[in-house]
Amino acid sequence: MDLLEYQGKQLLRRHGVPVPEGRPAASVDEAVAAAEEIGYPCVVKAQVQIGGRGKLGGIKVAADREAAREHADAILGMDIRGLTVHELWIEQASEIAAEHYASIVLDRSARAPLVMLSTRGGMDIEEVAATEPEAIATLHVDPLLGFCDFHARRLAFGAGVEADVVRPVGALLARLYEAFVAEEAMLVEVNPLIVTAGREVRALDAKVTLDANALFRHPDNAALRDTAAEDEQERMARERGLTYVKLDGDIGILGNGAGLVMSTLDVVAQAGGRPANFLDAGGGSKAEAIASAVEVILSDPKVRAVLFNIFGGITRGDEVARGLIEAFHQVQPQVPFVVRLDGTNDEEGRRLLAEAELPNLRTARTMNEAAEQVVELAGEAVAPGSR
Amino acid sequence: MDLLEYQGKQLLRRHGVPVPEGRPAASVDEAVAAAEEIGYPCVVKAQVQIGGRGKLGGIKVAADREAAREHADAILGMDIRGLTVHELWIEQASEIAAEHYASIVLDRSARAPLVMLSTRGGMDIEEVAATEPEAIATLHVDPLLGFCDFHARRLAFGAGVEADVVRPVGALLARLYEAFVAEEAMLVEVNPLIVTAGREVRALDAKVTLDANALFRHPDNAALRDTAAEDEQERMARERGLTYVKLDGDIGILGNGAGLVMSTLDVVAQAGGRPANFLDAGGGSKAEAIASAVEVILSDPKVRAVLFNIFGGITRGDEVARGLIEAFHQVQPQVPFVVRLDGTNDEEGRRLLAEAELPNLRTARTMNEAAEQVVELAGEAVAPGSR
Amino acid sequence: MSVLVDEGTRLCVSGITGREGSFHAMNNRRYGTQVVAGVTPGKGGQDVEGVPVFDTFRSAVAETDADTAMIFVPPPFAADSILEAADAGIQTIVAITEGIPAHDELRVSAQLERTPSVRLIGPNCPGVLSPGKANVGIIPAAFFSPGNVGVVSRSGTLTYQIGNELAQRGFGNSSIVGIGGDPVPGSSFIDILALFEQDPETELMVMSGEIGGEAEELAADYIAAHVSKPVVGYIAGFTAPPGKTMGHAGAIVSGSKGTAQAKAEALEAHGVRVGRTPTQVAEIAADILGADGA
Amino acid sequence: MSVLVDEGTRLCVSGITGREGSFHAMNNRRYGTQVVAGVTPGKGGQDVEGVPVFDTFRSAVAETDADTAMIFVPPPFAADSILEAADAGIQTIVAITEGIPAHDELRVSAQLERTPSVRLIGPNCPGVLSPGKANVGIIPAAFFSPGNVGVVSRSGTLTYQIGNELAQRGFGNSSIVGIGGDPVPGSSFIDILALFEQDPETELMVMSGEIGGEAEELAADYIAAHVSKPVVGYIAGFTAPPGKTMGHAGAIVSGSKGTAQAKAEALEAHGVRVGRTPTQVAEIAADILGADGA
Repeated sequence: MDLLEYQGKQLLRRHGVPVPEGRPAASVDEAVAAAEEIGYPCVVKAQVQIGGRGKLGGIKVAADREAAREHADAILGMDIRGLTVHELWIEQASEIAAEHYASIVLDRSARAPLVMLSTRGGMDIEEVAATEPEAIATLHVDPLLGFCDFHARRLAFGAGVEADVVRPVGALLARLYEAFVAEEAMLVEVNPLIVTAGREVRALDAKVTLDANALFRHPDNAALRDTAAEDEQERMARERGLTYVKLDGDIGILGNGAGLVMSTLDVVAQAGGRPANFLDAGGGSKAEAIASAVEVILSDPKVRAVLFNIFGGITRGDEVARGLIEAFHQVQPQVPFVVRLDGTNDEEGRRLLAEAELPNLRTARTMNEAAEQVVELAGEAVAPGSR
Repeated sequence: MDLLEYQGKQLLRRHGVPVPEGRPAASVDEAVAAAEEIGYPCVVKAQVQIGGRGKLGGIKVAADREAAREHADAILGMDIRGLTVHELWIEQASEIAAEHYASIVLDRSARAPLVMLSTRGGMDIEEVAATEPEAIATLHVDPLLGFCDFHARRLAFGAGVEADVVRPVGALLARLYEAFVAEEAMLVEVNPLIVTAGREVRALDAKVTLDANALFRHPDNAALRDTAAEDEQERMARERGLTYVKLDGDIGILGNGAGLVMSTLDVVAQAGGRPANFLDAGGGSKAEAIASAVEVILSDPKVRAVLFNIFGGITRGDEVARGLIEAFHQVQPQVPFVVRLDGTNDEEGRRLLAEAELPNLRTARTMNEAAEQVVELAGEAVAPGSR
Repeated sequence: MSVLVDEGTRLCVSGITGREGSFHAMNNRRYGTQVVAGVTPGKGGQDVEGVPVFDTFRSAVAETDADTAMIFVPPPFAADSILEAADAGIQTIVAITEGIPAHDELRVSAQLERTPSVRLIGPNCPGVLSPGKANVGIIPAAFFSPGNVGVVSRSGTLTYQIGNELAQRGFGNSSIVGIGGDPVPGSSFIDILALFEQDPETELMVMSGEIGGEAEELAADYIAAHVSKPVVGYIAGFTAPPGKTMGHAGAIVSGSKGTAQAKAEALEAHGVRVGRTPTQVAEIAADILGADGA
Repeated sequence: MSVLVDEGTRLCVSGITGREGSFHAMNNRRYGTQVVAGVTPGKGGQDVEGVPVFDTFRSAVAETDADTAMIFVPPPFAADSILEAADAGIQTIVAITEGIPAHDELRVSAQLERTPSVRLIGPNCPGVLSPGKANVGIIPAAFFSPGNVGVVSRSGTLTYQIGNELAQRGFGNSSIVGIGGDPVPGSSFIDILALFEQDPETELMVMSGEIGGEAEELAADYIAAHVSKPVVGYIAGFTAPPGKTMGHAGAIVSGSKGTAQAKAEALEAHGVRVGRTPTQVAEIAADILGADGA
């Protein structure tokens, strides 16, 4: 789960990471009030989960009340690469002497947190890694031993941090690691980590990704979900406990098991179609889950045809068929369905479907055949919205 | 550093260990006020760092205000095995259904914390270990992995804790471990750990020993030192940064290095003498430290003779001699001194002493010779107090 | 032969008294797996259809000589159960549980590194099936028969799909190993490929990967250096957009890293043929092993 | 021969820019020890009387091939410095610092167990002297000459006392090893006795223990099972009262455990002769090795 900048900063501050003074604001008036409290110059920052805000006009410095109002007004509601700005973060401006980069990410290959520090802050770190790899000091932390003072020193000296700030930069890294572990993050990234004119260090930006699987231990963090940025279908799916990702095509996809669904998307794309979504009904999908899934898929107006690809393991074919029949009764879909049903109780499932004689539904024997059929049907169909 | 029961309980409670409600009291009126607040029946408990208080009348149950006053009055000022009771702990009485034992100690051989749990609570655990070793479940914790839930289960099931309290007993052990690590304890012991009539678990007693070397990280704990129970000489030595242990003999001992001082005590005892103290002036003892050490030793009125045993490594013989000369000028000791000076700059040191012609001071060539001389002198001498 | 589980496997099921746990434990037993014990704290002394239940893995191992564990407890308790199994001397741990927090998995992984004899499969995996010998997990065994193709996969149902395609061409399997779709799997592709390389029954391996991480790239290097038997690859997620978790916590393309394209290319660069569909995987296998079935 | 340190030792001193650290580093160098580097964070690039100072152990090892570390930093930073040295590839770490918190020592000990090639001597110890070859620590080398008696001791000055008694009878030393007086020493008596057993120059060992813990009892068992050379024991603290820390954090009799009497008896039960005074230790050594000196 990705946090907005200001949520990330507030989270890091709880663990002692120094961040500039700031206030969130959801309206122009709130923004001006926040600016007045903080004083000038202050920075008005769009809160969207995307990089490159600054270049796209999402970050402005305000020298006075007038400017704060003007910038807040301009930025709120702005569209930044498809994301609408619903929130601002008004922050004390900092005098920047140096821009560093610091991050901790769960490195899957090493099965350990990877800490990175560079004095090339403010830039895209992937670019620095590509062009100047020696400018990034890296270190894997043993999860049982934890982050030691000597780790901090090795990184700071290794990155070439100026001698007078080795200690505070190291301390910031230690606090960052504490936050990473305590909040169960997958990523904490501070770019830039600045050294101020007064030789203090501060996190000027914060990108925090939390482990969604661990939110049950962090109820406060769970509440930070950015539902405003969430897609309508994604919200519906989440509320129904389904794993759904919206895509930009017109063929609705449902399958059981993440790998099989990904594979289905690929096979549909190879057949010339464009998937509208990823939807994993999960292992052991029960009838009601199938009905919910159909509802979610069909709530996307772009969907012209739907492919059901089930290979039953725990999932039983008859249950899937029953769910589908129930869904058809509830939703009465206007678009064609292609169903491929294999695995546990597949014959019973296919028999139930045949008996139900659902309108606009056909079955296929293989995944490839199903993909070809659904692509053909989507091509023929007229989008429901345009009827 | 050993804590009093109530200090230990308050420390454990900070980490979520359930303890009965209680209040400390240093006077009878405070005790009665505390009892009134807590309600009756309540328990009036002498706060001294020694076991077996209960049998010696240091723990009494009060059914009402009258009894609370009576017990507080009886217990305050009481002598329990040589320790005077200066403080009380007034605590809610508990209905005890079962008495267990739980402890965590730093096991030096295993280089790991050792957790012990037994359903034979309320007894001396060394006795249980001797007679019924299978009644104690034990487990070493890997300091890097920490105490896991399955450790708690293994201990609780292993000790035969009743099924309905396995979970709360396990949770208490986890909290106990947390306290052990977070407060840097050498020992936390709860005996008895009770199960109440209402099937709740509680620490009814608490023995906590903190690592004196770690107190710099725990300033609040450092303030818990029981200075009231401290001996006058021990306080003086501590204030001067010297390592001093009071013993009950009449020969004052000073040396450099813990092992050498212990050995000196042994050699004096073998020669028929009774050491009055252990005093390690430390490695690299400087003149002022030596002068301080002499002051501390002589402040004990029982001392009839003093043995100085120095084998210089870092410690330089000339520095020791200068310190001793200075001390004689400051303190003008009334008891005889035997000095054995070997090692770094020993000749210079002996020369300085000879030149200073200190009254009542003689030198010896070896440790054994020095011990024999000082024992002889102590036998001849009359204690200064009786002059 | 086969890898990881076989007729000698003595299985202890953590969470055996739960609905799912008991269902699959009994399913595995019906297949022929020796299910010798279960663990549910507080239910020691009971039994589940004749399988004795213990309070702790320690007592289960002491009483039944269990050597393999299947973990079926909910996510908040699963990491602890894995550590308990390892501590009790269990050698092979198959963790089915989905949704274990990543930091729990990190700690488990770091701890298990200190006891290299213990092997963890999963978490978030369908388990291990050695057709005709033993099934530990939730793989629907009916679709698979003994044979010479070893399968290792990050995904459950995709494994069944590929296995089914192979079966339709007459191929059976030595073992089918689901390593799971989590960011920090206990065993990697490399670990399992090494087992198949040593297994005399396995003549060809199918490795089914997906987007996210770089396990497939590392496996490609490993295959080039250490694997003599033919390997057929598959990668799911060519159409997955970056930054989105595709169902599995581990299946995410971040920045330019972890794309299906890069993985397929890494494999092909080391001479591993990669099927673009599950059907193609079976075709390539048939091509390599010769005609239909071995 | 000798143990732990010799002419080949390449020493890096942590805390070399401190008053004590530089004093003893130079002292060691004067004795002939190769002091090749120092570490003080923030002072990299400086030197201490010609010894180059580095910011980290990593860079010190990379530049100077140091293989041995002496830790001279204050207690709050000492455990970290030990871990840093081990992480940087240092093989022998001699920690002089007194007063390191016990929980820090626990963590260090658990971490070093994972890198068994690294050996920690101390903390709170006087170091290691191999007379005529190298001195790492604060042992006053002038009193000792090369010879055939290996000494291992929990106490510093007591070691000098015993060494002096031996010297007066004409015995020299292969090495003198102070393992320190802390509750969790890095190396135990057993570790060092094993080294002396393997060292051809050592013909007799003196083991000087004190009250607290059960290291001496365990060593007694070890000697009986694994040591062929004669061992003479000494235990300090017969007159120590229970419950009081006798200067060393590790020197405390708790309850009936850790008494000098029990330790001496354990040694004697395994045939180790125990001197009741340092003088007696030297007498026994002379008795075993024959007359005065070897």
